[in-house]
Amino acid sequence: MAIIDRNMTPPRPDSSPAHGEVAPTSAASVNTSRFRRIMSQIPGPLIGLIVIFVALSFLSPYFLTPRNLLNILSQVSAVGVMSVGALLIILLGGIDLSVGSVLALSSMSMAAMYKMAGWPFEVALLAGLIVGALVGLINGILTAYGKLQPFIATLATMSAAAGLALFITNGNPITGFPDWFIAITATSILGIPIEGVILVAIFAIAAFWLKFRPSGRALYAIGGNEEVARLSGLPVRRAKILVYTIAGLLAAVAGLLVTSRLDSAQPTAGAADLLNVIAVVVIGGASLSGGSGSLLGTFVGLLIIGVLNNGMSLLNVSANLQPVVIGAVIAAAVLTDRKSSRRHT
Amino acid sequence: MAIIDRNMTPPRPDSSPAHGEVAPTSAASVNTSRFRRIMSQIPGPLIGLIVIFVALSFLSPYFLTPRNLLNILSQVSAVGVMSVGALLIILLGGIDLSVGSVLALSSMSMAAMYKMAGWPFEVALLAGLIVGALVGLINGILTAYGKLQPFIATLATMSAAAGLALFITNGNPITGFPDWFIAITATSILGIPIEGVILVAIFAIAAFWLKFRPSGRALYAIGGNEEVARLSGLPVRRAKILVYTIAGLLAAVAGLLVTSRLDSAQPTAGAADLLNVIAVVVIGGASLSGGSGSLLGTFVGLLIIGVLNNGMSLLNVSANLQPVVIGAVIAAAVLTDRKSSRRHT
Amino acid sequence: SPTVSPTGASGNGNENGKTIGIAVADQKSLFYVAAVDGMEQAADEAGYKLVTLSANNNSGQQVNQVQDLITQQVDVIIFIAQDATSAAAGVKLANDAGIPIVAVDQKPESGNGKLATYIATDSVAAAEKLCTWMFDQFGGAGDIAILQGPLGSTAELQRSEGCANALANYPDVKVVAQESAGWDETKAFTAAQNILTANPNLKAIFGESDAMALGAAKAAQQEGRTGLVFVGIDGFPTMFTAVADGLTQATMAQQPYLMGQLSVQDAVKIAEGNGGDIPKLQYQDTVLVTGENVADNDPAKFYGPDFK
Amino acid sequence: MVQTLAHTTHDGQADGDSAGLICTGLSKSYWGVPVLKDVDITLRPGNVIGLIGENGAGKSTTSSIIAGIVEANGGSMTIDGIPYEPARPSDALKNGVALIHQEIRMVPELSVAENIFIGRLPRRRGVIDRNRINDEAREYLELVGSQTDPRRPVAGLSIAAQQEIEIARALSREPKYIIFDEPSASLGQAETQHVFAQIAALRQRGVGIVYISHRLEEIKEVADTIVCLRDGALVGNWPASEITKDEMVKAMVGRDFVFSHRAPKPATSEVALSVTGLSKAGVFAGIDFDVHRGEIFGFAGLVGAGRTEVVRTIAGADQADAGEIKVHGEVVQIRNPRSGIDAGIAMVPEDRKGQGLNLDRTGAENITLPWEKELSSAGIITKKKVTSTANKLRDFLDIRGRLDIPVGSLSGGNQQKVLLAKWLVNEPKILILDEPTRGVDVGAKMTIYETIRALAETGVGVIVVSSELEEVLGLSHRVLVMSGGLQRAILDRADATPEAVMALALSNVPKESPLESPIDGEAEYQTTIRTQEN
Ligand SMILES: Nc1ncnc2c1ncn2[C@@H]1O[C@H](COP(=O)(O)OP(=O)(O)OP(=O)(O)O)[C@@H](O)[C@H]1O
Ligand SMILES: Nc1ncnc2c1ncn2[C@@H]1O[C@H](COP(=O)(O)OP(=O)(O)OP(=O)(O)O)[C@@H](O)[C@H]1O
Ligand SMILES: [Mg+2]
Ligand SMILES: [Mg+2]
Repeated sequence: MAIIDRNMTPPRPDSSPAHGEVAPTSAASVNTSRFRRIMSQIPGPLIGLIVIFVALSFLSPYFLTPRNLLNILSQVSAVGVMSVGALLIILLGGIDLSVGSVLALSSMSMAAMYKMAGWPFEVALLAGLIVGALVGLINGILTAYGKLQPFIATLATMSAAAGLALFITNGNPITGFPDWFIAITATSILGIPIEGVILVAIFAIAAFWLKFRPSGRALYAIGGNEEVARLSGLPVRRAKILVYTIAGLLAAVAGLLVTSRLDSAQPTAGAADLLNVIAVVVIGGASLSGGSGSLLGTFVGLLIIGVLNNGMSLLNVSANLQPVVIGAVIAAAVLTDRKSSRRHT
Repeated sequence: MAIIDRNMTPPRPDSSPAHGEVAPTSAASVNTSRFRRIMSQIPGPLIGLIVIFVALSFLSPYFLTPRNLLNILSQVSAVGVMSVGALLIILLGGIDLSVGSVLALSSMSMAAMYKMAGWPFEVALLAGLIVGALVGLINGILTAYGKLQPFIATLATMSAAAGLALFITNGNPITGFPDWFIAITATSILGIPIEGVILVAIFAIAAFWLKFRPSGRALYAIGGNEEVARLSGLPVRRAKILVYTIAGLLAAVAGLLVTSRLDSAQPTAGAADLLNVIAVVVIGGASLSGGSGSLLGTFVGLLIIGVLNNGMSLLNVSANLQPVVIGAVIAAAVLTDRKSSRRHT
Repeated sequence: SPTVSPTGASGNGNENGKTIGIAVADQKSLFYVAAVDGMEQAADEAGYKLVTLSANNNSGQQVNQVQDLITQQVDVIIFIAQDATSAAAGVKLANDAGIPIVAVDQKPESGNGKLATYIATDSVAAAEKLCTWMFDQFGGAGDIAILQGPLGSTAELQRSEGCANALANYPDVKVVAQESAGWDETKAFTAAQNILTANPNLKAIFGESDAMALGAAKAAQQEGRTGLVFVGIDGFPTMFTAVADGLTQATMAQQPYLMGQLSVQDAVKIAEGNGGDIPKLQYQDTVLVTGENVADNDPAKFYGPDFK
Repeated sequence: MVQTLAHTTHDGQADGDSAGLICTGLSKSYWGVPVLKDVDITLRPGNVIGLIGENGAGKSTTSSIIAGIVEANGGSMTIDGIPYEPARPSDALKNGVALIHQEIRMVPELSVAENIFIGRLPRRRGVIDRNRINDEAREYLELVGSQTDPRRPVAGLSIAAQQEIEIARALSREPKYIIFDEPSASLGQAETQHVFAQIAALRQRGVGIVYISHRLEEIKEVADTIVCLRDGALVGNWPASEITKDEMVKAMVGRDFVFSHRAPKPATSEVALSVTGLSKAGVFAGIDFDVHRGEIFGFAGLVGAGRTEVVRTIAGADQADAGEIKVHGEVVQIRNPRSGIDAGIAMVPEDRKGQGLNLDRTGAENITLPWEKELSSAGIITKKKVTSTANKLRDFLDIRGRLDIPVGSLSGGNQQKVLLAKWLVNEPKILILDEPTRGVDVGAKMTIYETIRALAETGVGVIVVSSELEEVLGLSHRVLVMSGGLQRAILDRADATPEAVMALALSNVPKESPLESPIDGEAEYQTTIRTQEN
């Protein structure tokens, strides 16, 4: 089945030159529209990020130090890894509330298998990742086959996973992991902390997938109009299951990072991250109704949240006022985002 | 090209009696379809609720006592009041994350004005309600005029309100309210606790509004298809602002109930309620994409959550397993909901 | 059945058919877990049945649960309130139902409810003692940071108050950073990273819980900052190890296991009509565990034998 | 009002001249490209203007400006001499201007009556007067010949039924001016006649009407004046009685143009698609036919006969309960659209917006959507590849307009061509076209017809479902006629006269038919939502 050969008789009934209906006219208008197109390529919230960044550079002498910038990178790594999964799901028009609990459950499962069941650490680590992917798979099956609204399906698994994470050790953290594992978050490659490298790698791989691989591009189509996608032969259910599973796996990866950083698996880790993860994606310009959003935007959203938290710590903003500032800045950053404000009414 | 002459043939099947195309014919099929229509009127999750209810009646001797049933009513009152506002917003295709923080902020504002500023209690109470409505108004303005995604707008106000609630007293709770105020949640009318009466009244008024008043019906139109609503001359923005304001006000009412119940205004009250509130609405069959949902369904969802929590308390289910059971039951209750599972993919 | 708590299913209990209801703030933080462990141990010994309800840190939910305990007609209620100001509502419900109530850890601040007894750590005193010790470690002059618990929680307020009391005696100690890390080690790690960056001359960090002190110490270790003092309150077994290893310098160990045992023992006395001689207020000692005495203190004494 | 009129008279304008809706010099551009250039239209009370023009000529843009949906860049409007500057749709409605939109816009959750009275539900004692809206809605629905129960929800109604509601909604506002933007595109012949009768009645009552359509005979029948747009400019204004169809076509496309059907080249004897005993409970039953390679096979019938359901099932969009499908002699199991595509069956669905195109994405992305795997090399698909593939098809199908902007901003006809292009990236064995020229102008129609014939000549088996008899009869080698979910007959081209086809299409369902218990409200609801996936 080859691409249709256009040497076939042109069926066009008219032989007269095509009278361009929308053909762009003057060179000037082409230029304007190219400029607009380039501008519209810039993720809107980037401007917000730049403003925050510049302001903090003036306000705190410590902000612009390489050390601090690298700290920010490692501080956002866990939320960042999860936000990649969250973006994929949000692109499909779904949502994943279970991400924080999955982080805790997979970290606790790994630790329990290593310290309590006595498995070799590498096996336990793999098992932890599998647990995360498995919860994601359940989310996928519940939404794709059970046809539950993703909010409900993942609320259910969120609740269940959080309970199980506590149940394993009755709330006790588990500590004492191999050195090489702890080193993951304590070592730098060329001055960049490994967790930062992992974060950027995951973003890059996912961005490549979304942009260049048919199965990744399909997410936009499915999120944009599921029925059109289905009739175009895209495997809608399989994509959903795949994406929820990936998100579960990424939450498990984030769990490993947190566990490694503290040398401690904690049953309530990640619980506070849920809103942050979704906020990062939405600040990054993705629409919760699906079909639009980018990893570049998500990365900007991640940095906005990360830089903001870091900056307020450095400035010693009163703990009670920090949330007020965060709220105001989020609203302001997104209000300036002409692109997303134009798109979503 | 008018090949069919209007006079030539009856253009519609209606003039030929039993034409099989559109008109239902036999009495049997009419009955079946009426039965189906009645069945489809029953909120799907009701079946889930009944099953849970019957099961608990067998499992615990205390469950079916009048006292316990009334307890359940007062236990769900705060979340229930907020869920009415949440349903209205979700009908519009929006979401309100700020509801828990607004509860805390309005409760703290009221308490601060009474105990710290020394205002008469009634005035302080009114001021607390106004604070809630005001945050709602800001949500409405940000979404309707700022064109922020509701998730982002209310995330920002959630954060800001939570911070302000803490800021007022630097985190300290305020206690010592007039007796009549505490009596609101400690008195019964004809055996029914006042908070239960308030809850049911709010549900009834809102249900009436949604069903019988044009401005209430308009929410379905706006949530179902905003563009149609706008082109039909419905005041889309005004409706949004109104609904967010109502939701803020209702969160303040819930705040008063909680304050009265605990005789204490707490800056972190309500924080844990957010997911419950949304869950109640979604379990009740509303779609987060807007345009569908009912207060009857929401009430059923509320009872599912309330009965489940109460039942597990009575059965002494281990604290760490409770979330697991809740998760499983939510998924099961909604899976059996044929109606919503058909509608939302 | 797997959904019934171990106590409910345990073999030797229930002979007398009496039940103690427990309303606990949560079953996530180790303090409460250890207290409940202690209660279970004591109840087993006395042959009592326990009904344990955990409120997930939600005061409103907790009042509901007290209601549910009353519905089940338990004989005595042991109440670990989520919050001191909201505790009155639960006490009032129990009083109205005529069920004696033993308060542990938090005492109602308002109302005129009657408690059979109140068993607690004096958190304000503990924090004051700990902070004083910490200031002395760096000569009573310099910059410190405080990592607070969830803002507005009673424990956070009392521990902050205690440290403020100590600060009043040390005019040369300056709090240069104060941040809430919500009892959470991960958050404390991040917060400490930033605080350390912004305060090159920092001398010490007071974590209002052990987990936060540990998170802060690990952040400093990763940044290669040495010579700082890290202290916490709780006395978790992991903190004992950290103190022994020199990662952290001190913890104020509470005795939740013992408090749990004591509360059940008192409840049993009350249920059997011998509650008259129980003192109304029973403060439990806290122990300052430092590098010097860590070897002499068995963590099991504080958090029970089950502690892993 | 009187004062203003007097005022305008002072300005030297006679009353007669300023009566009606007068547009002067309307202009509009998008992305810097002018799409409407200095258009003057005068609509007098009781007059019907037929507005014609190729796809993208600016008809919908004109009507959107008049109805306050889109703001013009230049020009002015007056109603009875008073300046008319609608900033939003409600301003237009207040001034008595109603638009029946080209795209149907309904709130599926609300009842039919509520959809009609949306935005102005009448109250009685403070509550919505349901009896009144139901009664009034029923009256307006009857005016447009609809039997739909005003109390049922709109969800699940066919496009035709929704179009009728849309018209009823506009009528219920008792407007002084109504714009019909291609109402007949999704109506059958019978429904169209109802609309015409209604227009005649409105004209009697002094309502001014703009009627936009691509069906030129229709326009001639209904309009007093015919106005033609080409490339956004006004190129003609004639009394309807004085212009022929060929002249209209010439004005639209700007050159001589012959619009006629010719017999297709004979088909081969090789069977491309063979369907036996295809049934779906409550929807259709006993469908048996063969399509030969090179054959164009038509499906005729009234709206609601079940043609769409049959072809959807063949393409895998829905599941059959029984029956066998063979492609090129081999039995194929079609469980979902993908397996249909893999078996070489492509379907252009009738609902362009809901099922055909993702309006927010570019034309190019829409075209390559099903083929990204095939178009990628080493698993990677680039924008360049997408663009070049789309451009090839743009040339082939003469798609006018940019393919790198959201396809929703193309004109209806060009959207249809994009939709067709999507299924020609890979040559299918069987191409199913459901209402392939809905809302498409004559020129584009011819392009599409030529494409269909050209594809058939290369050996593709083509199925054409159409509610336009002329189209289905003019194109096809053979025609299958359906009514009430049953196959009535397969007629050869020579026997397929309009009369014969209509007689079959209107024939009753026999008592012993498997569909004897007809499709009731609920079943219809289920079958038409079409959300279940595979
Ligand atoms: N929102 C928009 N953005 C960009 N271009 C637009 C937009 N809306 C319309 N256009 C362009 O304006 C031109 C006129 O479109 P219009 O919809 O008025 O055509 P039409 O005459 O109604 O065509 P059809 O018969 O296909 O409905 C087209 O070239 C179209 O692509
Ligand atoms: N006017 C109407 N009112 C109610 N239901 C209708 C109407 N028209 C069609 N239907 C329903 O639509 C379904 C069949 O429509 P389908 O689209 O398959 O028919 P079709 O022959 O392809 O007609 P169309 O010309 O609309 O494509 C049936 O369930 C029928 O009851
Ligand atoms: Mg148009
Ligand atoms: Mg059809």
